[in-house]
Amino acid sequence: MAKSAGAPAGEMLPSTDGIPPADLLRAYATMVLARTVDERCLTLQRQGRIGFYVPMQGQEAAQVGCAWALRPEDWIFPAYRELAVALVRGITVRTLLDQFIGSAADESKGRQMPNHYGYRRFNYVTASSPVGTQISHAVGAAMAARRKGDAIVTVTFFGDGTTSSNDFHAGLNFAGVFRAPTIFFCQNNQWAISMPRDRQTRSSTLAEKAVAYGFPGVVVDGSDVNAVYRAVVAARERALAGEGPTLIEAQVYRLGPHSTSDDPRRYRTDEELAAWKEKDPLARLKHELRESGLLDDAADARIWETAKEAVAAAVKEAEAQPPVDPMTLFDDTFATRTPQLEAERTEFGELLRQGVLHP
Amino acid sequence: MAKSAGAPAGEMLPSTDGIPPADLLRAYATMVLARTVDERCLTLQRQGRIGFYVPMQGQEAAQVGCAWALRPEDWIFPAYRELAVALVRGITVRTLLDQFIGSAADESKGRQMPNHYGYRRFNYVTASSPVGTQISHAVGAAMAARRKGDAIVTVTFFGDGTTSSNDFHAGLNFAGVFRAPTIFFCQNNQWAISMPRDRQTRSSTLAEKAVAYGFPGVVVDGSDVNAVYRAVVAARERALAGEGPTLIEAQVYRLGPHSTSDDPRRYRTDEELAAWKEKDPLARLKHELRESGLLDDAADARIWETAKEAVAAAVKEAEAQPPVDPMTLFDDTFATRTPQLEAERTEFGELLRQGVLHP
Amino acid sequence: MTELTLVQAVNRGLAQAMREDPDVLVLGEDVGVNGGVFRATDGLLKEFGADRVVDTPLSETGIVGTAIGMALYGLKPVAEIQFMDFIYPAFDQIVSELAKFRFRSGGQYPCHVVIRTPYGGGIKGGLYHSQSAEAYFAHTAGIKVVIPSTPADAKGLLLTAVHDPDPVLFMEPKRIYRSITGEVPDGDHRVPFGSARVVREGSDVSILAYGAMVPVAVTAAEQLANEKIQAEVVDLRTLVPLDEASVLATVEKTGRCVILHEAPRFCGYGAELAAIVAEKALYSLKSPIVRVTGYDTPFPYALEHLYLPNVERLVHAVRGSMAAG
Amino acid sequence: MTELTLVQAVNRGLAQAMREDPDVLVLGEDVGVNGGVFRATDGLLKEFGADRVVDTPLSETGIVGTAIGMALYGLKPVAEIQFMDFIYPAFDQIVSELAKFRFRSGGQYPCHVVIRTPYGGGIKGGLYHSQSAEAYFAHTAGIKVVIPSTPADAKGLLLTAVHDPDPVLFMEPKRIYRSITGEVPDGDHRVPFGSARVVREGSDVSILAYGAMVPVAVTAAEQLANEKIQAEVVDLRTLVPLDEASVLATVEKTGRCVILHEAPRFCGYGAELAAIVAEKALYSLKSPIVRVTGYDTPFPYALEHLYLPNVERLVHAVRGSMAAG
Ligand SMILES: Cc1ncc(C[n+]2csc(CCOP(=O)(O)OP(=O)(O)O)c2C)c(N)n1
Ligand SMILES: Cc1ncc(C[n+]2csc(CCOP(=O)(O)OP(=O)(O)O)c2C)c(N)n1
Ligand SMILES: [Mg+2]
Ligand SMILES: [Mg+2]
Repeated sequence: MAKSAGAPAGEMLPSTDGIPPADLLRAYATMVLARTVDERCLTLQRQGRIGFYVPMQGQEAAQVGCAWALRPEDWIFPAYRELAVALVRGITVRTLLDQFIGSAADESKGRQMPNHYGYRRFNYVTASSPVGTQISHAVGAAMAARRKGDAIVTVTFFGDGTTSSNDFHAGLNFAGVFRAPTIFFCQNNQWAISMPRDRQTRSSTLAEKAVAYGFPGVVVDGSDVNAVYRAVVAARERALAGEGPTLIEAQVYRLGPHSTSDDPRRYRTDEELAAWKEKDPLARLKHELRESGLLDDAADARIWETAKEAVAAAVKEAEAQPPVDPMTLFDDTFATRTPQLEAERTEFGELLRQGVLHP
Repeated sequence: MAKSAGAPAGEMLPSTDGIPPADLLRAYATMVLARTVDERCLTLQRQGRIGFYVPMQGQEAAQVGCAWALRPEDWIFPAYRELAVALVRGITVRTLLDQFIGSAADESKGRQMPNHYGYRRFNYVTASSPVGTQISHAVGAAMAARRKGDAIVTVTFFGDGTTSSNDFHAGLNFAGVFRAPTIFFCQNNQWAISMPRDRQTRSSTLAEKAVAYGFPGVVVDGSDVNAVYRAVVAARERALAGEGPTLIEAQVYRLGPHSTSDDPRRYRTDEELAAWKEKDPLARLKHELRESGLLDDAADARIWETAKEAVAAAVKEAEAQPPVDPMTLFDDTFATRTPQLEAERTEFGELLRQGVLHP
Repeated sequence: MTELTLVQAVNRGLAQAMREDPDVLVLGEDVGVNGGVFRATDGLLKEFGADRVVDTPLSETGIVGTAIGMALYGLKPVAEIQFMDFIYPAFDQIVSELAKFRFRSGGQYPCHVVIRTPYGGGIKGGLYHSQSAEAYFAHTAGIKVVIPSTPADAKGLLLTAVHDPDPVLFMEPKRIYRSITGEVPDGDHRVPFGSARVVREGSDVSILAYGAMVPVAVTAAEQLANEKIQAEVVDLRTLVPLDEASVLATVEKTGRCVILHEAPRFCGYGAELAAIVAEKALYSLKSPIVRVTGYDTPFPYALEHLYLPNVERLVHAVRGSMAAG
Repeated sequence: MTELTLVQAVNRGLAQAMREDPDVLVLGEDVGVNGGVFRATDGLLKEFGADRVVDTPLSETGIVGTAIGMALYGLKPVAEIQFMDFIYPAFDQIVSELAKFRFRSGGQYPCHVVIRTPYGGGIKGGLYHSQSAEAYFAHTAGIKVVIPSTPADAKGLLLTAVHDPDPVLFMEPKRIYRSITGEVPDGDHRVPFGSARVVREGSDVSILAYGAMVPVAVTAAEQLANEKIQAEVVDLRTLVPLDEASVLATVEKTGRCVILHEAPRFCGYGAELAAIVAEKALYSLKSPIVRVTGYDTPFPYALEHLYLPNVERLVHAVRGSMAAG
């Protein structure tokens, strides 16, 4: 199942088409896998098996459609809610769970909260929590890639609320001025924790904010995986042709809570949620696949079953990993430890040995 | 001459008109006074009689036109280049020179570099150097005024370069969301030190950045004092009617250097300068006044003479003021000194008394 | 008197201030409808309305910048920064504007904004939901820095902050938001700034602490008492202004000084405490000053329990201090 | 060897680095056409082109944010912040991102950005063109802090910074940009981090200083020599990493410690130096540690000459240290 993910192969199709028909089932399976991981992790968090979780249900089509339009060489600068992007990239569920658990197997050494991952080998840059800071990084990396002669784009993900951040303004302005080959992919999921989109800003769309920076902004239905794919392919072509950045606003809905610490019933109505559930991107793509004869109920059930089994296996493996080695605390603040850190580390090791501190 | 400045009296005129004819000569005289102060201060700086100076030549019409449209109760949040605004407010040349010199007579106690002044009694808020920070203050003050039931607007001044700042983005967005009665008055003088307007941002005008915040942005010829006046009157009416903020881009040109530390020949051509000198706002208004028979050469000469004499007198008075009392260093960090500051002050006084430090 | 948690005490303090003074208002992300992500502002929207409990767009720059504008005009805004780790987008407004307005205007423009923010580790928040950034602000002339460690102080110091004429950064130890309860005086209870609290008397060694480290110090002191080491625990309460007299008094009394904080050691607040003691109470010292602090790394996730100073580490350090000299 | 001013040495260091390594580039406000407001980047645009000498829009957030992105991708950007007083809009990027990238990614994403910025008083710059903000960054785990005090060190430390695998804040004492000249080695001259320089040997008292305060310390030491007080002057050069061994060695040698810096005293860098000495060299101290620093107010304009530590104030303090104990 993990293999169903991975970047698309072959020539990029002209931008008027959607995801290549041959890929569509894999795209659907990736969305199903994302949903499955998401639901499982909410449970794991409730059971205290992971410490925290940021769900992304409702945003699968936007993420898969976007990621499918990219090449593995393109650099991704995510926020914290891009699970399906990671899966399309080929990052395995097991790898992600290692991070959620924060075990010794986590490639980031258990340094961050769940959902704040990154993998250099996948050109997927390690996320942080402060919103928006990744946006100007994507611009700088795009400028660097161009300077190095690499024909790639950078793509940065952020939410509706994050359009209010300092880095949104600085990043888009720099990108406009330097015509950076960057795609700004805004998932407008209608809420920034308890703040509705309409109270976040008075612009009529978020996409039109691109006017302020002199490049195009487009709105796309984020429940339509093909529409998103087309928009991103077009933006990518523009960027590589030297025509500069594009802001894409994918309109979606966060079906779950902001995070496992959040209770959305405090600020939004059941009716609103129900209305958006009607537009569930998974149901929509499933319907399309059935219409075009690519999927029947049995095949669909198998896809869900495969996903479930893959996730169960990954959880089992990940939970069997040993905890982080305490002595790694003093690595990676700097490339090599300063004398001060060396001294702290020695003292720390001593405290562990003496049983003052307990791993 | 100082009396020629001051806020306009009487009813506000309908927004289709320019500055009331009865005021026009006073407006012109204020522009002349501003130009005179400016040139004198450049000389004072060269002579080492003041430490630094930020000239504003070329921006007189924009500033006078804007300030003339305001009431004394309206709060002003300036950058550092708004000399003519200060003069319209009724702040005297002498008062300003006290600040430039940083003597004991400076109402801000010699705390800041020249041009960074402010006077609560004139609703003219003390400027700082970091660009843009005043923008969100203006929004907060406008919200506060509305909450207190005061029918006033706040006006904030900033340059083309400052549209790239964090506070431009945050301030305008908050203003849009909260419909703050604020006027954002951008003096696009074509340069941010050595950075030309076109490389500051790719938007086609600065005014159109208002789209991103859901309120109107207008471009106005900043050499035309009446056009500026009309735009500000309209924005003020909108704000007081509860319709929210307006961004006004006044297109002007900085005829002088960025500051006395700057050499503009390093980055711009003599031709460009010469072309803009043709549009000198003083010449333009003088021409209009002559056409309408309000001014002849003799009267014009008298206006210049009066300004020169007023400035000379103010310089003389200001230079006769005593230096700042050293012991005031420890005031105003807090309302009352903390024990730490009290101790530092005592030690400091002791050093002065012992002759270790020399006032 | 009412038995409250620390976060409830903050909530009651805000309500009290808002009831008394119509110029007091609250603004920040999710403070209104949602009542704050820690519920510190729960119920305020209902009682005081959207005009005084303002849900803002997602911009700390904007929150502090507009709060400053409000204060200049005469309101008394209490701004919330959702986590202290997210205060940095507002750093320019705080350091360049808030802290300097009174000074740069020669006293013409006071700027009485209170910034409330939950700080510190212990909730498995990793790098960005755990920081203790007090040293940055304590070094910034013009802003007061306050950290309560009990429900009563949370309310009492907050009310003092709201009515203080200067900017105040009010740091709330979120780790003990709900884990401790205590009696809190009803009504307009105020605790003055610049007056430390001797939480526990002792004659052998002084432990200087604040915020969420105070309970750690007390537990350690109790354990140490079993070993016949009598530790005096001093809760600083306000880092700026510092009650230097109390710091010097306790060190002069015990002759030993152990400083405790969560933030990294290097250039942390503890350095200033150590420096003051080394300057003004050197001859009282029987053994070298000891700092028990977070390590000089970013805040970790999986290893949080080993990063944060705890009772064991403190007890060990105090024993070391007793053995030396 | 060439006789250069400090700012010329910075300029030559940049040119040297850019000639050697095509990945090195410079970005910031007015660094290109204008050559920098202090001319530190003069001539670089002509030699290296607009692709490598990048004039940016007016946003420190954007400058540091894009520099980080460039570094992640493998370039070696040297960002200029025009005055250190304007670094705060980039504070979030520096503290939350630059300093933490390597750690939070488990070592996957090093982030070798150099931020150059002129700092300090003495040019009649008032509140916003005079600040010495080193303590904020020295307290931030993950970023190195470097301050040269001579032309040779300016070039040598800058070249080390550009090739260092970690983020470096490179603070340039603008007050002595042109007031001192010195011999600077040609070519790839590098001065290692973490190794302080004993500027002047002495046996009676140690003066710890850095940046523009080093010449002040030297002049004071010369005056003190007339009074038969032999002061040892140590130039720290890099605040992070600190050459603690040299600090302890000099204090153990002289038994007296005077710390000098421009920044406000409270929680300044001097506090850390004092704390380290009080922890690790307490028994060597013959008299209390003394700090000679800026006062705990914002930086003034008219009274700058009284705010900044000067030779007289330092000499007075050293005499006090000698008299005590
Ligand atoms: C600078 C900053 N301030 C506050 C927060 C707390 N916070 C975390 S997510 C969030 C809302 C983000 O909304 P949006 O950008 O729409 O993204 P979404 O979570 O909806 O995907 C907030 C306020 C933060 N992470 N960073
Ligand atoms: C945050 C910040 N960064 C840099 C500077 C240095 N600086 C002073 S003025 C200026 C240019 C401002 O340009 P603009 O906004 O167009 O205003 P103008 O000076 O042209 O009136 C710069 C870069 C500053 N004052 N503040
Ligand atoms: Mg959202
Ligand atoms: Mg300009």
